[in-house]
Amino acid sequence: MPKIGVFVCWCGSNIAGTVDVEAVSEAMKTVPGVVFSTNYQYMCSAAGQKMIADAIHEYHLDGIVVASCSPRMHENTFRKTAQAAGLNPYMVEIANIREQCSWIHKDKEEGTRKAIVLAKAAVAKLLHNQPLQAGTSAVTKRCLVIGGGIAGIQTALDVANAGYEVDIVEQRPTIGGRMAQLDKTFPTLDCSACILTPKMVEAAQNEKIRIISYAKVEKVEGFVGNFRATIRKKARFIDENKCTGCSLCMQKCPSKKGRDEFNMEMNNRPAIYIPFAQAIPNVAVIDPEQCIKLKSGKCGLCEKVCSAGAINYQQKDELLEREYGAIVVATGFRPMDPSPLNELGYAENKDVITSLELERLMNAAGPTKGTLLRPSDLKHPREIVFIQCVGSRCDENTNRGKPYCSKICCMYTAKHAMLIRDKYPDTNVHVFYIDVRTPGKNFDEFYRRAVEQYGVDYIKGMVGKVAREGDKLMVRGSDLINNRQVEIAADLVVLATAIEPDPSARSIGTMLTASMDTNDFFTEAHAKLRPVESPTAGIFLSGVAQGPKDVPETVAQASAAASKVIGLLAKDHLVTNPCVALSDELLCNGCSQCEKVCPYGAITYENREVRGPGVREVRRVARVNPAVCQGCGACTVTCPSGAMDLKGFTNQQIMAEVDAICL
Amino acid sequence: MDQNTRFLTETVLRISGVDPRKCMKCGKCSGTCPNYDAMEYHPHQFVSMVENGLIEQLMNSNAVYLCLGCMACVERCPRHVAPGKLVGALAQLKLRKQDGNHKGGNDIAAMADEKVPQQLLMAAMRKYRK
Amino acid sequence: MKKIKARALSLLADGTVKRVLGWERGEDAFDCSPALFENEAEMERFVYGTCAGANLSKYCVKMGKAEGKTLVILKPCDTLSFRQLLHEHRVERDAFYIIGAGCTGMMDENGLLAKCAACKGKEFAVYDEIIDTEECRLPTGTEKRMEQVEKLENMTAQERFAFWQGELSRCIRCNACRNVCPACTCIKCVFDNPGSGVQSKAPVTDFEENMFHIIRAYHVAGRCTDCGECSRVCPQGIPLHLINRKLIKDMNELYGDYQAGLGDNERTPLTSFTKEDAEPGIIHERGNG
Amino acid sequence: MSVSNTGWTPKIVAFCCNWCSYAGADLAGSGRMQYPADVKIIRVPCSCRVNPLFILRAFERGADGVIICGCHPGDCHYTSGNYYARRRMTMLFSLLDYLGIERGRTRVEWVSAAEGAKFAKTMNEFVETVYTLGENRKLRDIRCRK
Repeated sequence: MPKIGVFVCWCGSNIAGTVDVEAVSEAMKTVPGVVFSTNYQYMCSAAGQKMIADAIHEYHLDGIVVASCSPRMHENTFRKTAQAAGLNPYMVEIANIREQCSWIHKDKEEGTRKAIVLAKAAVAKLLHNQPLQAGTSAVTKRCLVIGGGIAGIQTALDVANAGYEVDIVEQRPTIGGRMAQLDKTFPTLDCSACILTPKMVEAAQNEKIRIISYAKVEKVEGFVGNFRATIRKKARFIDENKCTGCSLCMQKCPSKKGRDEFNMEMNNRPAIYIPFAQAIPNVAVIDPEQCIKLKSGKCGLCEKVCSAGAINYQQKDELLEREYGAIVVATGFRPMDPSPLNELGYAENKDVITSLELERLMNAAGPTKGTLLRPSDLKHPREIVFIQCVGSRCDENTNRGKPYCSKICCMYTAKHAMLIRDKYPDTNVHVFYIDVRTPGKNFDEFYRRAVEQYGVDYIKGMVGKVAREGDKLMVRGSDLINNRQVEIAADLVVLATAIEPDPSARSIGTMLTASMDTNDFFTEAHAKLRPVESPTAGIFLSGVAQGPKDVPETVAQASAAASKVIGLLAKDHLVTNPCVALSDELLCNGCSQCEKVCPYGAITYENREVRGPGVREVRRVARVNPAVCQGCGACTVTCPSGAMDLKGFTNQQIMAEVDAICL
Repeated sequence: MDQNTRFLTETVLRISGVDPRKCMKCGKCSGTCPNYDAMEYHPHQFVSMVENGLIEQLMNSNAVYLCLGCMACVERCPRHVAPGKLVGALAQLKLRKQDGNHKGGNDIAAMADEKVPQQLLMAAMRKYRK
Repeated sequence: MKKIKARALSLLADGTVKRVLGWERGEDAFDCSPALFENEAEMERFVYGTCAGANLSKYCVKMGKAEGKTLVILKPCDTLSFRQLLHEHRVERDAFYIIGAGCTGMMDENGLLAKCAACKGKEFAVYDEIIDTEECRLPTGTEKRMEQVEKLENMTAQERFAFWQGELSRCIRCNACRNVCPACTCIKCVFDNPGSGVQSKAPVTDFEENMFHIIRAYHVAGRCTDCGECSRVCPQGIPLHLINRKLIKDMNELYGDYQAGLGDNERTPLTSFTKEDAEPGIIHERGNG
Repeated sequence: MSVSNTGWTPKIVAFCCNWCSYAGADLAGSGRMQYPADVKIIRVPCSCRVNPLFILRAFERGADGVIICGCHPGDCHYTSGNYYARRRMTMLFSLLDYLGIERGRTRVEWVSAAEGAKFAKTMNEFVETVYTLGENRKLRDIRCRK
């Protein structure tokens, strides 16, 4: 019988408070196989680990059980401890007596009883453990970045500058993302394009970076280090290599009714267009919904004026298959549609706009060439009302919006108010707010400047109704500080709408099997300690895809994600999980049932000579590729003969646990 | 909070189903209220005052009766607090407290003759029997 | 059916097949057992008639390894089992010459077999040639296949429990059901494997034979063609096929109609899924018990 | 812990997938959300690793209830494991029900890593159900108790 040591951790008072650790370690001494049992204040500490190592040497232990916190916390720690002491790391089992015992039970007697059962179950399992050897798999030294906004660009640049290839897949015709649509950035008020476009150019010129725009990732297979992605590059009807971006075609195109997505659809664009002057790639694209030639076969003007001969009406979608070692999700956000909040009248009134629409209205390249004119009649607005928290911070039982704070609205609203007061001092600006949230370097100073220096009227309260009266928008809201209701006859109302993940995020999350929260933001592997990694190995998170954040935070996170990617790609081989399926050829019927349920295609069949007691014949048997198998165990249950088993979670191990718990 | 206030507060919260702690003090209710100026206390104050045990003050105010019951504050409250329900509950509590008004089912029946519309009878039941 | 015997003899004679898998006459008219014939002399004992209820598919797993082709005679429902074995790579098509034998319903001393009372049809799922008569193509079943399952479903849980208690308590663990089942072809059954954790030759606790039948039904779920052999061979007369039929009924109702051994899809309902599948809670919502 | 007059407490085995439900159970722990100590968790990589044999074995050895927890459909760490588990468990539970065994003793619940509260709630409910059903007798001796 193997010699087993049991180590019961107090975790300070976390465990010892509701579990009699002394009683547990005493009780374990009577369990068959256990030759040593002790308890200590912090098993994970250096002293605790030394205690384990010493016991392994002194008692010649074959395996250890640590009764402590969740294995998700310290399983690896103790495996390393065991390995350093000469034990196979897979001869370690953890009994989770903190998260699943001491923390959920108040009665000490009851907690102690349960802790003993859990420790016994771990010993029962351990008695069936086999030493396992981890294999290795090669790493494809290329990174896929999904999304070409500032997050994706920054990650791509950092990874490329470390010497690895990067593909950026962007769904729109150009990279740049939301930041390209912004006019100025807080708190320094430098022009967004001025700081973003050089980065876009840098990405385009970096020979390690390949920008695949107007494309989407359709399928991802494989696992960390060895992903294979299928990318659909949509037909632009333009030869990207020939187009010079001269934009002559745009001027000649007779179909000018396309909505300009870049300008938040506040003006029209031609059917053939370049989203904006600094687009990367600076190449036109034809909107097949608007193009007369593609719809009716007539026209063809652009083809005639294009001296480069870049127009190709026959172009088809193209499928690319590429291999990657790591994938970064940088899918970003969009503003929430405020139309359902009908008291704010966004759907009915042209002069009720969202903040991102205001960005375009204030931008020199926007629909009004940078002069602030209200959309309905192109007059200068004299009274402007900003409403904060539109669709943010809502209770989930209401249908009014998101439960989270969108984080950036307080600051950009202060920015808008300040810029307007600076440029048009004769304009009154009122801001309805619930709280002004300005955590960030120089952020509160910025907000105070808007109030103190620029005289922006901050009203603590919310707007109950926006109604049109003549050419005015009557805004009625509460002024909680003065305990009164106010009514403002405004010319323009700006809604600081909540931001939500890009609608493509959900399907990408499913494709990558990367977990997401209920709001469709990607979940990080650990909220505090692993904020840029997905729990799915090899998937990293960059920018707003993970949660609302502003530009500096996005860039910081993008670089952090890049450093994680670089850390992965720098390895030639990854140590694979040894807990993979294994088929016993003596039992295998070769019936092909297991192959059907394997999500990774890790099982193949071969005719092989099978030798065993009284057996020597050629049989069709299953074979598992341990580098591809991820150890889910689907095959083990499908196998009627029990030939297929899962290392680390064998039938015998699990049944031993069941027995220990039930008896 | 004395015992009576606590009792009143608990009753009001139970009748209305409102959890005032969910309020984030945004003022949407008061921004929305069409009868704001007529009311001594405003919708957001109802929530805060109930939470802080100032319930007698509210019950002694006419504001309780001036609520139009338009439900705008209920519909638009982003935190699912619904101040309107609180105002309604206070009004109901006020009726219940007026012991002198209490009449039994038979008393009401005795007051009715055949010409009394059904609806009036129902309203009387609702009002006096609480 | 003289035609079948004659055809078998000629196939043996011209060397197309090396042996014939069929039935032989035993002690009385009802005794008609599976048998292997390798020459004309042995073929004297060959018989095919209304008592050839045995499904010969399972013997094909072993016969497929013998040298040369084997002639196997399969009734319509037997061909489903054979085809299911093809799906599972347990037999090779080329190793067999299949005569599809017409069937008018099989019986034993107690009359029409239970499986024939709920006949699944007269189509052959796989064959090289068919030898039958007009009469053989008429449906024999009078009973709806799921009638008895529905009856059980409509009982209360307590009644069902009592019913199965009464039935399964008679089990003597002779393993006849397992040994005859054309879906139970494991090289080593989990019940014979000390490593499986459920090894048991004979029930020690009361629960074990119960577990034996649950696991057996579960292991053949999706692969069971409802050939009814388990009930036919049970010396204790336990209606074991009703357990398998329940699973078939559920799979048909929840995951769409499926007949093991039909079509070319090697996936069974338990090795496939849709994203919209019913949640397991549906079991709590359905049924009257 | 639920204790009956006879001192009986249910034995409940919870199979939790490593990626979602086990983490959900941990989260319930970090949130100090109480649920009865009758529940003991066995960690499996995925709900599709749960062999019906394990469940029957648990009942055989005296468990009064068995619950299987996995990632929500569509969120499986292994893409499709829980879809198979869903069909398998549906079939197994249906079969057990058909044999007259109480439905309430078996359950499948999808609990994500973020749903600590749901985990605790599910366990409280399940223990309650099993407690009402009382001791598991049917699955241990179907034959002799007449």
